[in-house]
Amino acid sequence: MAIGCGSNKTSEKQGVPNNWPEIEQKASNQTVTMMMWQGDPLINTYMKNFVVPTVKDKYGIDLEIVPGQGNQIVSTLISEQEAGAKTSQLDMMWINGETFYQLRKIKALHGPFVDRIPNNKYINWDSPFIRFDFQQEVDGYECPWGNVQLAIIYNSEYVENPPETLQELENWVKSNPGKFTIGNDFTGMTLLKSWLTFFAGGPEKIKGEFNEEVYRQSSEKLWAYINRIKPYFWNGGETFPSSVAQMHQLFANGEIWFTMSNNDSEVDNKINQGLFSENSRAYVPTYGAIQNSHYLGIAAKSDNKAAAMVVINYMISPEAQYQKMKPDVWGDHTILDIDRLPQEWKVKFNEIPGRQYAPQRSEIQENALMEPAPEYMIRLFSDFRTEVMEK
Amino acid sequence: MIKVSNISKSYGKEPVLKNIGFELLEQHTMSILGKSGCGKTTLLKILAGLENSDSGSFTIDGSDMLHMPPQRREVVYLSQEPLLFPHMTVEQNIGYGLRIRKISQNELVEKVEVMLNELGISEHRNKMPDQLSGGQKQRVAFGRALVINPKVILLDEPFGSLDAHTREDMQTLFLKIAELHHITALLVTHDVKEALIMGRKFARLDAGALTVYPDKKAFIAAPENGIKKEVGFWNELMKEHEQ
Amino acid sequence: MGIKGKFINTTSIILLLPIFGIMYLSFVSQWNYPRLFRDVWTGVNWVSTLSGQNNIMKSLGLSLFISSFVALTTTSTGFVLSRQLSQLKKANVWLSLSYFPYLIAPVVLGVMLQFYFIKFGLNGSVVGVLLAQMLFITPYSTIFFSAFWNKTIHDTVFQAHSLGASGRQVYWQIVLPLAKPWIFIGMFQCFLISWFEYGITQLIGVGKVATLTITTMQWVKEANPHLAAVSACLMVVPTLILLLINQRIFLKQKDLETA
Amino acid sequence: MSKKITLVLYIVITSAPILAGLIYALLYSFGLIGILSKGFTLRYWKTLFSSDAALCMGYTLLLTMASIILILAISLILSYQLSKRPKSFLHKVLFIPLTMPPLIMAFAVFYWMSPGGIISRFLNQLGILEEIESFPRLVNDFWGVGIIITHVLLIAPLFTLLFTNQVKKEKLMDMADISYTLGGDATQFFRKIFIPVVLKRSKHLIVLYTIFLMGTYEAPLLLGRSTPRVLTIFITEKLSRYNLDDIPVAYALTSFYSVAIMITVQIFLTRSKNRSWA
Repeated sequence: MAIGCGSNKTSEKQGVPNNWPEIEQKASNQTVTMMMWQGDPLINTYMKNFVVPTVKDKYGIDLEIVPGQGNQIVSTLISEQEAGAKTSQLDMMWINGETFYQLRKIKALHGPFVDRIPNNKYINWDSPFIRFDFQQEVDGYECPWGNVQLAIIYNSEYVENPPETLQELENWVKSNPGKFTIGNDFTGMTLLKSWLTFFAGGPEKIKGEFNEEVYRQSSEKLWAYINRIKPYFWNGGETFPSSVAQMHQLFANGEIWFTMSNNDSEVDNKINQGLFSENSRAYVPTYGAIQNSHYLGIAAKSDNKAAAMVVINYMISPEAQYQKMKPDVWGDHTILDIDRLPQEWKVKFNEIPGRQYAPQRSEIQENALMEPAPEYMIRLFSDFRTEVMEK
Repeated sequence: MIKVSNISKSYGKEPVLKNIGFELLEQHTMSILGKSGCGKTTLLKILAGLENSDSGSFTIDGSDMLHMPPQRREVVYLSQEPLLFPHMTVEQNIGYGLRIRKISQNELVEKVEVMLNELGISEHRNKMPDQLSGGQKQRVAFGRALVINPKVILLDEPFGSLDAHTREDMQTLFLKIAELHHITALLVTHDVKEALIMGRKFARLDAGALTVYPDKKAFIAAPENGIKKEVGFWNELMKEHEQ
Repeated sequence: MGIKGKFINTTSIILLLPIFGIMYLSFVSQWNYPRLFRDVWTGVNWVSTLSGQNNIMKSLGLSLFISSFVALTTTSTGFVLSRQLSQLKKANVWLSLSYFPYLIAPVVLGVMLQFYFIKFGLNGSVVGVLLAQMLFITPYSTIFFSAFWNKTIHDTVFQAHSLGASGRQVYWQIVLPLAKPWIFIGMFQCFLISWFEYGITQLIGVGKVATLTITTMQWVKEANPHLAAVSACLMVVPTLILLLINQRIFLKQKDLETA
Repeated sequence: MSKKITLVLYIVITSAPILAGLIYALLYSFGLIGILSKGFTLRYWKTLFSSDAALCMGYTLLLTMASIILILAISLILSYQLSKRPKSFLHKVLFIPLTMPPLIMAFAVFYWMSPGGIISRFLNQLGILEEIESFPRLVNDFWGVGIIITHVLLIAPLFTLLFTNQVKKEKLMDMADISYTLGGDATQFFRKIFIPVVLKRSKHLIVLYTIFLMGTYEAPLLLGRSTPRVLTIFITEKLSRYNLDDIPVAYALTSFYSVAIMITVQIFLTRSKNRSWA
């Protein structure tokens, strides 16, 4: 509450009324533009067929979704700042740790606002995977939306015992050339972070703020490792898929036998859609996989902050979170603390059908790794190009 | 009466026309002899209003022409190319000048009819320009100009693109019609013979300077026109042949 | 003869493949390797599109609007500008200014101008996209029409003046009828350039102005070749029909271009 | 007076935006403006000529040259064949690619030629191709095969049409007879007369399309590799990277590219007489 009071004055200035009813009133009949990554048909369908019509019905808000990944969000907002634009083209955006970091750095995020939205009370702030985004305290500048863990998907018809360690992976790749690759994208880098964690000597070593020395030493080993097995990658390691969609397509075609997803339950919905063979399975290797949350932020120069807050409040409501968590809808894990929910919702959440092909959340939780500081991600992205792709 | 005096024009520092002056009575045709590049096209274009002169005056019956837009001068320019409107039939081409003058339909049809007959192209009346021969096109171009009864017609090598035979036909035709319609005309040509056939008054344009001859005799006599020399050549040839 | 004939026939078939490919992709689904079809052809992609279950029809409408607007404005501006230019002494030098915006890759042009578009609040709006496209299509149109204003046209115009026609009469009775095929083709060309545009529309439109190219690309990125193919068909088929109807006019255009 | 206004308007439309854009890009590339600007530096321009930017420029140039040479070769042969058979079916089909945007063409090429694409499936169904891996990599490949094929499909038909018209206009095939009476054969005619005449007449056009190809964007976006990249992809990628230090490099390349285009236009297009104006 203390933070809430303190920020009231600034919020007023930024065009957001003091109390929720007024915010809702101001939000009605507004148009909210949300930039989000649109590379997954299920997510798009969820947004288009569920969230968009519901916020229209309930609050009269037109939610307009435009495609754009984290880096596009950053570059759009930077260009706007450089041009001195008074209002932003974007009102809210779907962001992740490294985008959050960049946007905080250039002060492009509105906040703190999360404690002002009613459904904040259900958020599971106790979980470090939610409270910290890439080691940074969220601080009310972004609102958690979903929580996922990276899972590796494989075709069990060809791969009986998926490699559990990096050594096993190396052996497997060498004896099955052309069947493994890493995407040059967010998901691929997330996998590399878990490898980096391993080479750094465990999660403890890579915790906290970015450490150049740690990065240098561990990344050296990482690049050496990748370059050693790269010739046995898909397409001889000459190219890397540029998106998850492309990885999935290669996997569906049988060109590769492994793909991966930032969403641990994705394999279920891909099989349900008929895109993946029914022999597909997901697992988390024993060296662990990054678990992280994804968030919703509001642009500092949005002229529709109230409406954006209403939309965000709805998107973290039990209703929307429940819908999102159904495996055949999206399968994105909720960021709400189910124990705190009203009884009816508690029941509903607990009744969500279990995963058929993906491991249960409880099984992989112990292998969950925290996200390292955002600089690691940024460095991995650019060094992967120079140290691996261009070599 | 047409009166031109002191017309000069230069492109940059290059003088093209130097103090051009002449007078021409109504219903007369003046032939101006000149090689290509002597400035004759520029002169005609100035008179027609396509280009501006640097100085001088041009009057018809005392009224100033130089400051009048070309469409009001009633000075029609005809070039070597017939420049028919390609999207109109022969009839429509000839009637164009009348149509924009909002003449009554009956009068228009009648005038065009007369012109078609005089030019001997009535059987082609419904053809499009691209279906005509070179000579036919030139006839239409004449008809289109003559039918509006202009004060002056400016002819810029009008028969230059025709073959020798058609050319002679056209020359005769023009003389006939010019007389019929009381035409005042200014003709520039590089062909001495054509100048002699067509003109009643004669001049020569050389490097931007105009010499007007008092009469036909002086024009023939002037050595620069080369007529004597030409005649001499033929005489010599005849003599040799006779011997 | 036989071998050469085959060469021509093979080329013909190869040229048809891309369009067959997208049509085929729009009629299949569940396209798992190495299947060519699932069981039967499916109209599901088309049904869902035509019944408005996705954004493709909306994009079609938007694209039609943007391209028609751009075609109309750029054609008329280019026509007028090229006429004025053609009357200048160093027409050629002036005309060369048009080559820069037209030849620089539109996406790079967008990169260079993004700042100003944001500054004037034009990014992310249809107006901004219209303006951005006009910035390089107008020069194209000017170049295109400059070939129309040759000496014969100028002389014919003067001839009409000399016969007593006023400026307006010359324009409506002589110039426009003569320019009609040019205007038609020029407009078609400008329409197509706008219709085909992706780079600058994406950049200046911030993805908000979802023309058909943008939508197609979005489906491609989602690895949904089937809806992408429907969207692609909607781009190609109308132009194709227009072209087949007017093939003779188009042939004539080739004459104009080489003229 | 109105002429002057039009002229001013014309300059405003054509040159002012380019100039303004170039100034912005230059300022940014020298570190004078921008979110991270720390004052004048040549750092970004230096990286332009050393790092992956140089690779990118070289790659773009190579890809363009390969495309244009192939396009010319194919269109010359096709237009020669077509001129001999004016009633061929090909005449009708040549128009079809003109209705396809680069993006759609690249998309079609991708789904025909990728290992999981239509051709590969056909071969698999026919039993010729046993494993998907045995299919050659023709898209997202090192040599840019997919990109070049897309370029050829997009431009060669247009060139063929234009060349064929050119031949008709110049009555070039009549010259073949003259060449034969002088003792030349068909190949000699094609090599010594047909090719030089057509190329000479189309110089302007070829330069134009070479410049176009330098700025190709959609085809490499879909069919290119993550490295090396073409110029447009390089610029847009650098602009939207987390490493904000990459932005000025993108602007440096933007400036370099646009100035290069301007110089090329000056040399090849303005000086060579534009026949339509003569």
